[in-house]
Amino acid sequence: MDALPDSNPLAILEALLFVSEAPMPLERIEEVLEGHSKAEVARLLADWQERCRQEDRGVCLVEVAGGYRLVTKPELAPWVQRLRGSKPARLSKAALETLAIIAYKQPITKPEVETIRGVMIDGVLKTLVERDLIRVLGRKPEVGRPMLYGTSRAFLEYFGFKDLSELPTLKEIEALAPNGSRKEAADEAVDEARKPE
Amino acid sequence: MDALPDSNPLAILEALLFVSEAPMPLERIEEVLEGHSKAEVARLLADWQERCRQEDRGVCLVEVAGGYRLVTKPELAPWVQRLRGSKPARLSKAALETLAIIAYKQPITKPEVETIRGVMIDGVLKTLVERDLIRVLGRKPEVGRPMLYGTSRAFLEYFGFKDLSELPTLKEIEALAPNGSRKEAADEAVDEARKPE
Amino acid sequence: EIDIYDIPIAKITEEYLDCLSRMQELDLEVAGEFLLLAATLIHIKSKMLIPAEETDGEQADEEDPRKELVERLLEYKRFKDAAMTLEGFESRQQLVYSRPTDPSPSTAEGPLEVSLSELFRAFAAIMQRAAEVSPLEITPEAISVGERMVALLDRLTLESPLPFSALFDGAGTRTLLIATFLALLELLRRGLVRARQSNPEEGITVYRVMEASEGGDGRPA
Repeated sequence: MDALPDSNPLAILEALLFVSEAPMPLERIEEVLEGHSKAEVARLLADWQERCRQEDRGVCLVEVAGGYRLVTKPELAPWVQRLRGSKPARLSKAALETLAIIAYKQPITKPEVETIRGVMIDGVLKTLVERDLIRVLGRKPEVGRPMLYGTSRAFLEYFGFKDLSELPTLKEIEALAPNGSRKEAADEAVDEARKPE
Repeated sequence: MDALPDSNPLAILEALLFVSEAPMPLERIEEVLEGHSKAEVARLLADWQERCRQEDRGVCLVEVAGGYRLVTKPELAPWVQRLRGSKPARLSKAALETLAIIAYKQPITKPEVETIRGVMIDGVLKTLVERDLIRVLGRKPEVGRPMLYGTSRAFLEYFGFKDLSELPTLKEIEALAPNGSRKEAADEAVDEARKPE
Repeated sequence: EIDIYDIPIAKITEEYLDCLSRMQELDLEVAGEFLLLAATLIHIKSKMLIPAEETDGEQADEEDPRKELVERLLEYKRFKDAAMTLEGFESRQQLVYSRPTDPSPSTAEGPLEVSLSELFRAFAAIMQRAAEVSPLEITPEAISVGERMVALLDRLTLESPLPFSALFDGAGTRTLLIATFLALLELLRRGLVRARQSNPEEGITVYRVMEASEGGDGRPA
């Protein structure tokens, strides 16, 4: 490893713990910190733990299975929950895919979406209705009269579309979506080249 | 909201910033902290910023994309990179140029960007959409209704801007560019060419 | 890097051909840029070689073909410089790291946060998995919301503020009503008009935001 500039080891420790996705084993910290013995690293960690006890600090260092990690102090949990409660919600992959299918193939029934996705979508459908992204458009005149779903006005507003015709077309999505297959990319290039100037 | 137990506001602030996934707007902090005026929250943030300057601290508080967030100190980057085992991927020249045109001329269509760059930008556009750096703003009301692109919040975060007004103007850039004298030279040349023989 | 006022045609042609032969090794985009530039230069040169018509005195008014190129190149250069500036910000920003985001989607009650490109990606993924999905049909818009937007704006430019209900005057059909409403939403979203309701008993008034006015409430003087 290259020699790194001098920095306060406590500061480095904080930065490492801050960006680490999983608990960091002592050995790993020692390895990255380099030049500090295991005993020294343990002392640094103890030092850090001590500082975190100060009442103006919101996080503390804990040793959990497999290593050290930073967590918010237990007594601050109510505040964190309050933040989380109003935290922007993201759609799961399943919900996104279902929404995309409904947006493009509406009006569409639940069994039809399930055929495309290859899985049942009851839970996801409920989430989307609750989120007011889709709505029932009517019933399909066939056996069982299944409900037909489509996107709501809230859906348009959310994505900033004036109307459904503003949704990118399949072609536009293919041109923009990553990892489109090679063949499509080649076709696209040909199409482009053929365009009149 | 329910009343929460008394805690040091600086500690709460740290916990909130620590768990927040996106930059937190001042209003949001104020809302969760409750009972502190906007001015008080601003003072707390400044206080926090001050403490982070201490050399045994590894993170600092920055204002970006309309909010506040904790990030590791720039001088500690080598250590973080050693932990991660890699440096972050950079955008290609083509991607940066396309992004610059979109940033300054938004809303803008793909053909308009292509006219300025003199090349097709399909591949680059894919990358930028994939990384969420640009977003679709709608469609241009003209033949073919091409999609209009603009920059996203992720764009602000990626470049560390508080908002779009922090983008240096093209004029400022021209003044700063090392070979900024080019323009004058060209203008002069045009004048020169116009002179009667 | 050439002086466009003295275009060395031989040199360009040579490099052009050389470039063509090396196309495969080169970054295609760079090569494309060069070819375009070379072609434009040769075009200009050819224009200049054709003797200008001797119409007395009017020559001065004629656009120098090089001027257009200069302008295009300068505009391109401006963005090249801007790209370099962005690159500087990128390098600076890549030295700081934030907390890794939690990959599991939250089921929080807060406002929804989904980007359009996420939706694209989801759909593209689906399309790749289910090749049998028939091509989409999108119903063309019968009434243009864009037209309604223009109409609304025109009207609000002449008389503003207007009561909300007055905006729908003359919108006889359901679709026209919807288009008008969507147009209004879009104008609000773009900040071109504002809606105000001083108290719940009163109706909503809509007024035009003047582009030139800064910070004011947008009412025309």
